[in-house]
Amino acid sequence: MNGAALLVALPLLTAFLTPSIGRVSATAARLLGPLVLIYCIWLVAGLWGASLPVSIAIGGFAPPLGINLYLDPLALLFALAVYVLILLAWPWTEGTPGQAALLMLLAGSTAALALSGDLFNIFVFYELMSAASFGLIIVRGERAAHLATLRYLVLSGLGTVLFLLGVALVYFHTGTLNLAQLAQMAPDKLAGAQGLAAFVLILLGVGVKAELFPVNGWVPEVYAAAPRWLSGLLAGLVSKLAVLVLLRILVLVFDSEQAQAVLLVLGLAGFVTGELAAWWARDFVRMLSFSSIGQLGLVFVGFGIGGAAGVMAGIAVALHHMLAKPALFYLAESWGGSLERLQGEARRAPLAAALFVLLALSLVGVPPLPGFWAKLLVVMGLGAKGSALAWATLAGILLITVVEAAYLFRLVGRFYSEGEPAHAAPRLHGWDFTRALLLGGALVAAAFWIVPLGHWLEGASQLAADVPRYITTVLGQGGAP
Amino acid sequence: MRKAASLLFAGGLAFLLAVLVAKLPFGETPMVLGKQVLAQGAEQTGTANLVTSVVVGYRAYDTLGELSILFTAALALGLVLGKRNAAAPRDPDAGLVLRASADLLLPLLLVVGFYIILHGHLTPGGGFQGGVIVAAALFIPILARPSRGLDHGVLVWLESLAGALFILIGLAALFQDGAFLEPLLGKGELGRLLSGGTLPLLYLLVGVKVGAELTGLLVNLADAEAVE
Amino acid sequence: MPIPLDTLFFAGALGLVAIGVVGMLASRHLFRVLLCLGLAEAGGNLLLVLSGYRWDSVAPILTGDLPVGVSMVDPVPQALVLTSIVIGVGMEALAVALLIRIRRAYGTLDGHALLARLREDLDERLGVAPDRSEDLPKGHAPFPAPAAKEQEVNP
Amino acid sequence: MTEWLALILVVMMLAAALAVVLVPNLVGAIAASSAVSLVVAVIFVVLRAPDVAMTEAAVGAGLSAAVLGLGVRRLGLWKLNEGKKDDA
Repeated sequence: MNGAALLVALPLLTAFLTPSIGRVSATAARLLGPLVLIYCIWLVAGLWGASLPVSIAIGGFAPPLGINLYLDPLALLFALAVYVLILLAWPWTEGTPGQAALLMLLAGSTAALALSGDLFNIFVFYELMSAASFGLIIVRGERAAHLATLRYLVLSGLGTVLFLLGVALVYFHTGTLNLAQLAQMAPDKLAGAQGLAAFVLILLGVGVKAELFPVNGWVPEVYAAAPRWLSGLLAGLVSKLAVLVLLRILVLVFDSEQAQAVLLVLGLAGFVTGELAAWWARDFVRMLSFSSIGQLGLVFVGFGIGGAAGVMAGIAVALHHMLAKPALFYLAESWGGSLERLQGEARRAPLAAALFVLLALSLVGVPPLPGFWAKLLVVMGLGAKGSALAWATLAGILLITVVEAAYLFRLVGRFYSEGEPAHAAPRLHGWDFTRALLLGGALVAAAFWIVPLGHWLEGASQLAADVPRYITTVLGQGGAP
Repeated sequence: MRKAASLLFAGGLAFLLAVLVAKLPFGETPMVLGKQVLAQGAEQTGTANLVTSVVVGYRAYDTLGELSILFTAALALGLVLGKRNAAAPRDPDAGLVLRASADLLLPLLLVVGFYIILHGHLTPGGGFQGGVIVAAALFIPILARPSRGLDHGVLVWLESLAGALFILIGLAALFQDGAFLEPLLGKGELGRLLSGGTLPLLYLLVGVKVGAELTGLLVNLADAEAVE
Repeated sequence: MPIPLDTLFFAGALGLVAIGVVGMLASRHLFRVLLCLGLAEAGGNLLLVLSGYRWDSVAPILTGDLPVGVSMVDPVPQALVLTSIVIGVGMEALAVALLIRIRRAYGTLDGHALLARLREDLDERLGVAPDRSEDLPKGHAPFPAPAAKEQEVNP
Repeated sequence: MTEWLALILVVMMLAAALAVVLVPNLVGAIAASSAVSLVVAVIFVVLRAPDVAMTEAAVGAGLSAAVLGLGVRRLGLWKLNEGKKDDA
């Protein structure tokens, strides 16, 4: 079981060695990364059969004193997604050793976030994830990318300070950083206004990467300036790991009505502003960026429901978005320009257009696609919650879904309309289309096996929301409250 | 307008924090982890400096993440600034006095730096603090003679090697049926230079890596072509 | 006894954070924004160290001549702050490198002017830049770029 | 005694921080931010955190000032005598 640490250690080791290897052979540096990623996928598959959840102490120091990894089905699923999505995005042809090293650093940091069971450890690897994304955005060296990255860096820096203040507040009251021990002490020590303030600070800090409402100004700039495959990775993967981390912190440490209300309000604000801005967007990439803000807003609304149902709703939306958004960004490799260029695109690229229709239907939430079930979970959860705020949020979501449908179907209509634009979009590269197709295929497969998947997700969510189980898993029987 | 809004926002934040902070138990915090470290730290890790026992013992995994961040920043900085244009003019060398004192400082600072790194488990200091001083030692001569430059290859290899060794020492414990980053070797007598098992070794690697990375970072910045 | 120690240190840490954040939001020059970010980070670090302080305690280092029964301050936050300081300087160096490239490419470091230029650049990259040859109406962009300030920023 | 020392240190720190924001000259602002780090380092000593104090002094007051100073030089903004605020 201790081998789970390899999931983080191996990508980081590869990253450290890649620049040196790249000085000898650039090809070797480019190929080493995928090999390690495949090995990591194999490792995750091996861990899948083990009896979960399980806690692994790093350094042989039992938690709470040492840092621990916490492996449950949700953590393993996200770790698996990390390796698969990064492998899929791997730049086989254009990649430099530096880029390969940065991607491996991204893999190591995101996997570490998926498995981490310690508040400050989350902070450290969250920063590593930021630093690796900054490096990747500027790899191509355009001036707009430099400027967008700097603005992103400054906002992230502000987030870092807020996160740090939140950690300091938590430490003042509890004297510990281990999530299990925090979960044990939270009802006593972090219940009042102090705890809520610490939560808001940490939420805003982590929210920068998770595209949370007030701190997401960087999203359209960075996704527009970065290479498309990277935007897909940032929207599909990096934001989701921030979401997972927030979920852990929320469920274990700050599980209160007020915290859920904060999430409902900020999530709804993100959904409304994101989808409205996407409706106004005149080009494909900005439309995707704003839609990503909207979808992540929906994830936070899901978490705002609270309990296992809330976890399941939020994670379902997040997983769906994790498949759909990278696929759309791969399509954007050719459709990246103005929406007007896409007039009649269905005749030039019928398969790609059909794939887009599928993804759009799923995003809006048309049955029987997975997006429908995800949205249904959010809506039913809000209905079951029953507070005035929940009903208001529910109304807002249904209303804005119409806007979402309007702009997505407006584009579909343009695809299938007559007439040629002055400058048509360039042809889609075969590999980009294949990648989008693979993700779209996964979405269709999920629609077919929605019942077993739903059962699995329900079990995983109940486990993730089971705080006493988490505490005993990490701290042993003695830790039970 | 924007200024007023920002002032309002920051004022709100400050007020909120001030109200909250007034109730913090300053000076008598619960110290749940801290008490355990104080009680068991010396025995479990064999280091006299308990901050070191946390940095490269209990939380060595965080330190690995931190090394990676510094590595990433140095790598990204190199990518941003790119290869130096060979034709671009460099700053002229400094005068004789500065050059001579830079040469004098190099060995002195190196000794101080490595002293601080190697005594990190006994006295205040360690890999980070010593690494910064090592970087200063290597950078000052370059500042005095900008025309000479520095071989980046050596730095890249040093960084790679130190980082890889840090992880490999961690993995060595894993392959002996221990946990990742578990301290190995005998703990020795508390307070001696050769004590604390692999912890001082890890701190040495941290020092080398930090020193190499910061030197590379500074040299890259100094080499950047000036904006007219 | 002028002011209680705790009030004083909290005021110091939060004052540093507040000055840093206000400075970040109010400064137009990006280099100064960076300096202010450093201030705010220093404030955060100070608060974290404060969270480990104990009355009448000594530094957490075991030496031979410690009196029996003396208590020590909490070493854990100190280790965290070590980490956080080094992270901060790494990010700062990266930001400085970005500033150098930005000033070389755009000729300015004024935040407002740069934001306008960034939107122009991105519009162009995404193929929705207003076509200057014909006078197309431009009211559809979510954030229509303000009029170019070429003459101001490019001396 | 400690109270007076702490009061002086905190006031110095905040004054230097204000100088970072308000001093028109960038070189002066960097010097002020270096001063903030130095005072913070002394406060860390008072708070019984010698390790952190060493790091803050080496990194904050030394390395960070070097990075920022080099940056200002390369940016071509190294002007010691000019007082015009925010000369972009």
